[in-house]
Amino acid sequence: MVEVGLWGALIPLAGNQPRVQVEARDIRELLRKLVEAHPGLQEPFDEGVAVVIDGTVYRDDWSRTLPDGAEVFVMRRLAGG
Amino acid sequence: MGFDPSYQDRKFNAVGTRPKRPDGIDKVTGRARYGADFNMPGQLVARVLRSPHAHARITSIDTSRAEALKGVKAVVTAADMPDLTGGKRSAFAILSNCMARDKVFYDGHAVAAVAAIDARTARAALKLIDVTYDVLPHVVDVDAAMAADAPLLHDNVFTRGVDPRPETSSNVAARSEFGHGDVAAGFAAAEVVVERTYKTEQTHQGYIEPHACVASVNPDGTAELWVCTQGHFVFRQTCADLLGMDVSKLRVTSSEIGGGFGGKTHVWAEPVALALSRKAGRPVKLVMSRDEVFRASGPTSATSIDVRIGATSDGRITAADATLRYSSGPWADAWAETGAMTSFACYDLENVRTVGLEVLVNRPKSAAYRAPSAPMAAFAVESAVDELATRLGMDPVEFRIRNAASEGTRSSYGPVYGPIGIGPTLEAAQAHAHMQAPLGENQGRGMACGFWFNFGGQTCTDLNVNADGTVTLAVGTVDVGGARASLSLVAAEELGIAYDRVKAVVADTATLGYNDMTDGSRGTFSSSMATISAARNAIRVMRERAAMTWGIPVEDVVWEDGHARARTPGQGNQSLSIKDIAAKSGNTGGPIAGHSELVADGAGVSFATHICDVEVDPETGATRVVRYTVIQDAGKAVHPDYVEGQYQGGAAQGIGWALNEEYIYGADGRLQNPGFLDYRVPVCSDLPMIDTQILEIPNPNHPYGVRGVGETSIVPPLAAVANAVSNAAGVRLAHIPMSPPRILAALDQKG
Amino acid sequence: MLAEGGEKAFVLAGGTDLLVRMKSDDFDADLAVDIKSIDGMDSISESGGQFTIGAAVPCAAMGENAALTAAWPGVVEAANLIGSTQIQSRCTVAGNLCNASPAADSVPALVAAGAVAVVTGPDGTRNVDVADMPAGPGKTTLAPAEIVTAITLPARGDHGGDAYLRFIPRTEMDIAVVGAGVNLTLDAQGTITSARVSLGAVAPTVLLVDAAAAAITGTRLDDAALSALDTACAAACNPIDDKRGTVAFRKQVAGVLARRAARIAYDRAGGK
Amino acid sequence: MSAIAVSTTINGDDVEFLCNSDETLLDVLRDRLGMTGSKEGCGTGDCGACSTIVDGRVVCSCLVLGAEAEGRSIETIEGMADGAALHPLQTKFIEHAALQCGVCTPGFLVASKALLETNPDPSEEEIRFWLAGNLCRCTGYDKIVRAVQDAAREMREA
Repeated sequence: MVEVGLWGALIPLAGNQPRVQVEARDIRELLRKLVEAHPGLQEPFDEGVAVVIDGTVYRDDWSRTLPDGAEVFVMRRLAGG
Repeated sequence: MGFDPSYQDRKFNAVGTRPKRPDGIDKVTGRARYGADFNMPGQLVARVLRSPHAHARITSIDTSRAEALKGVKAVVTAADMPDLTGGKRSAFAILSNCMARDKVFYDGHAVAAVAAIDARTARAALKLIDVTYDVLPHVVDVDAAMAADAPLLHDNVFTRGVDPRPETSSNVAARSEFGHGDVAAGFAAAEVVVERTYKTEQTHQGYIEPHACVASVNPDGTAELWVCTQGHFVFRQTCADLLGMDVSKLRVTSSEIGGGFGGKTHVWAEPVALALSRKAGRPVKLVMSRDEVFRASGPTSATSIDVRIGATSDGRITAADATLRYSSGPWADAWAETGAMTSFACYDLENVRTVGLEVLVNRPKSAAYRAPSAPMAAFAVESAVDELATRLGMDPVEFRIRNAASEGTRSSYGPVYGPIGIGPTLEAAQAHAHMQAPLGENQGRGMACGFWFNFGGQTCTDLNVNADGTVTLAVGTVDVGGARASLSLVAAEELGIAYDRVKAVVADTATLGYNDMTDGSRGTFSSSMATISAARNAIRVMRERAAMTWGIPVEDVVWEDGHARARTPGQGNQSLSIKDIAAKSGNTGGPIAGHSELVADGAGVSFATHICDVEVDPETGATRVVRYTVIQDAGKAVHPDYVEGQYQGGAAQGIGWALNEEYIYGADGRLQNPGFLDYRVPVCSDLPMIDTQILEIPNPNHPYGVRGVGETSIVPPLAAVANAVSNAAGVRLAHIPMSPPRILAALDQKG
Repeated sequence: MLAEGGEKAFVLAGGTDLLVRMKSDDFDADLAVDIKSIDGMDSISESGGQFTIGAAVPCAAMGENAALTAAWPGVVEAANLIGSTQIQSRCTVAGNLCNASPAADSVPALVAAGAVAVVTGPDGTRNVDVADMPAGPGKTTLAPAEIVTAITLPARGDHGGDAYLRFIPRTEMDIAVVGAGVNLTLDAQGTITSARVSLGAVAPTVLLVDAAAAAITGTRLDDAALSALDTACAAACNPIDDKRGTVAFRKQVAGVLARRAARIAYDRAGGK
Repeated sequence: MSAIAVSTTINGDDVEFLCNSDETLLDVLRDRLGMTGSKEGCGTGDCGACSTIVDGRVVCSCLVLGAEAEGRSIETIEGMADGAALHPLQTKFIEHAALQCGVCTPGFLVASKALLETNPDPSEEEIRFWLAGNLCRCTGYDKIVRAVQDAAREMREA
């Protein structure tokens, strides 16, 4: 079980919870279970999502595992310049 | 694959040296081919008809007179570019921006395009296209656009991120919020509070090379696109999506790129050129004029930002709050959200809240510009932090050190930081001779910090060992500032061969797998990771070939200094150089290559601290930058010259933004300064030498410790210059650019 | 040729304004007549202290002419402020005058210097004070088919000095937001016996400000005189708000520049 | 409109071309003669990327008509190296990393060459003001100025 922080725009779509508990081994499972629990998250995830694990931003590597007690945060996939 | 991207301490031979860049001779002799330097047989010339109105409904377009003009081969409008985006908002915005559909949303919005046998005919044809407009009220200012009675760009925009959904449409496309703690309680605990509203005007990336492409669509649907872009694979995907083409049939070649800075991460006219070529059945060259570049491509957001920060008298910040309003052009994007995330990222805050509002205005679609959205937020926050330090009677560097984020800090945008470099850049600034240098009359010093995320992404590299033992390295990230030199160094390092034995090229979309764009400071970070991986794969093959030659197990062959060597003493001192192995490759299993396809994640966030001295003429408000220092963490500087170049270039762009660059609109909503005469980028005589200090704190998520360096350098300058000007003038400047009339007015107000 | 060409006929000297206009979509030129190959147009000559600058002389060549620079440093400085090095190789003071921008850099300096334009047309040749040439933004008092063939500067005389300063946001490459030209003659004791003060970019045409000249004439440019000069210049301004500056800024800076230019001109004239 | 026949000298070679009356020298170089080393960054004389030398003076070729080339001597970036031997400025620009994207580089080199022919020992300030008509958006000019200083030093010592 990991505790996941959500970026601001997601909070209203996840029952107004800024942090949610998810049982997930890796990013792929995390995102799938988040959408299962909160279908409204599908659209923002489709527009682009990144997951921060212990301070490191992962935008594409969805096989990245979530270590026990990891600090996890779901963030919009941002553009660079 | 088994590739481990984690950092391993090592001694470098090639990396960290400063050899000549491989594309240098082509570029100093004029042989390098940029977007407009390429031609195809039978090529037509395209020109685009653009809206003279800031906001209007298109009631009719009649292209028949233009089509009838001798020499005109195709005319396209939105009718030739049907909506295939399937309801995807961001894609529809790109399509609508490339060619106006029922409405034009800004001065310069494309309405129709012509392909003709020469420029003169194309220009004449534009005058024969009859467009009737129903002109609508417009709004260009970000604050005015939020007023209750502001003209609405769309009637179906209900602010996203607000619960419950608003019942009326507005120009505020989205709201986002970040933060933690109890901000009200934090302010209650504060002994000193500063509060101010800041404004920044819209700026352009100002790349010297206008957008240019040559598109050629064949009757069988195969197509080629030659284009100056930061991401030819992404352009291929976007153009194929918008025009309903097979990705495999569209081959995109990135030309040498004459500057991008984010502005060439977006498609502008490329789909139009392809549509014209498809219709005309001939190659089409489309080159934007400078006027078009300013009016219809790339500007960053104009902003209006409220900042409030409170602290105790011993210099500890107790609460921070910011509301950031960013113009996004006619369509929603996430620019304010990004600004809201970056604004307080440098600090360790118990109570913080940031709100971002995406505001629609009748200006060109806002685009990425080097650490997009961060410089404006940093300007507001770092100005406020400076003001707070002054109010507290504290040294601005010391105050920042006391409040700086560090490993384990919960960032203002949510996640907790790993090891980060803000502290070391501040300490380096504190120790820098620049901080102690005396100031002259009417001079002031300012400093500021900056943050940027940095990204990695999908990356693909081929490393081919040629028969003579030289190496051709094919990369898929566009080289915007010397990356081919850096990546050649990395290949040389990993293979243990000389730098000049490696030739790096940027491959086209048909010859290499998919690569994300060169954006997010990812070019050298990502492609060096892929190059290391590809080189290791090639080394494995070469060890196998040596083992085969010697008839020993591959495990007994090691790779050292460009040679395969037998490890076990009983096997003698056998050694084969890369050249020996390559020469025999035909007899040992065929060509030798190493490939790599990976996701380079873990770029790691980036910080910088800048110091700036200015002199302000008290009678005219003219500002001269007299000294400038950039301190930034590079993780590991692969080619230090080009790391310094990124630092200096970002600083120069930031100085221009701070002092003179701005989009100026008339009351009619038309851009008044679409040219380099009155859009005032810094010229050579405006700037001093720009000193740099490269810190090297290894990035744990890269084998060599490399960190992206391209963007962060533009984040601190707006605030560093503003703090310096405010100190020199004795009055706080809160509106960027600090042009002479604004400074003189502030001086007069001070009295 | 120009007479036959009518309204869409233009003179091409350096081309640094004309070519920019030719590229704009709402400008049509049917005829451009290149005057650079006409005899005498491309040289600077001196006779009895008076200088004649041919209409096709690039501004860079003015700076290379030691005698002209010594006699009229303000005029040469102003001419050399127009655009970049590249523009300097092409642009001309006659073109700068005929383009009739209120912000033209060389014109205030020429006006302060009392320069005269030599005008040739179908009806012969006439001399026109440069001050009388601009009629408004983009308009001159030239009759159809008349062209400027040369600019003449009077003999400098003893105890004289001129200067031109302009304000731009950057250090180079901008159009003047305000320009000020000052031309002084002193007596042996350093008292100003005659003065001409001109301002650019603060009105539809370059201004010759008599009140500003009066404010310093008879003085040795003491602080009170400088202050009066500043006030007179600010009062003479009739500027607009535009992308380059505000009304308030232009009025304020006009006085500042006039003061600073006056100091330089005074020093050059030998005043102490 | 009938084309104008022009005879000129480019990089020491006799060249003849036809052009329209409204075509610029830059258009002629790039589109008619295939000399794309001169770049069009603005078309209005504000960026210097199209710098060429006409009869010894550096100009923006976007502000010169093709027809004006008649009888003149024109030097472009393509003629700067002497065969395989680079001009010292070219060498120093590479050595000092004075280019990133490189699109402004031809203009800077041509303008710098004109500077050093006029003034073999320019101060930093003189270099900066001479080159103020050449825009570079990548480098912040620092390494460009250093490259010109170093090339000037080497050329003086040669």
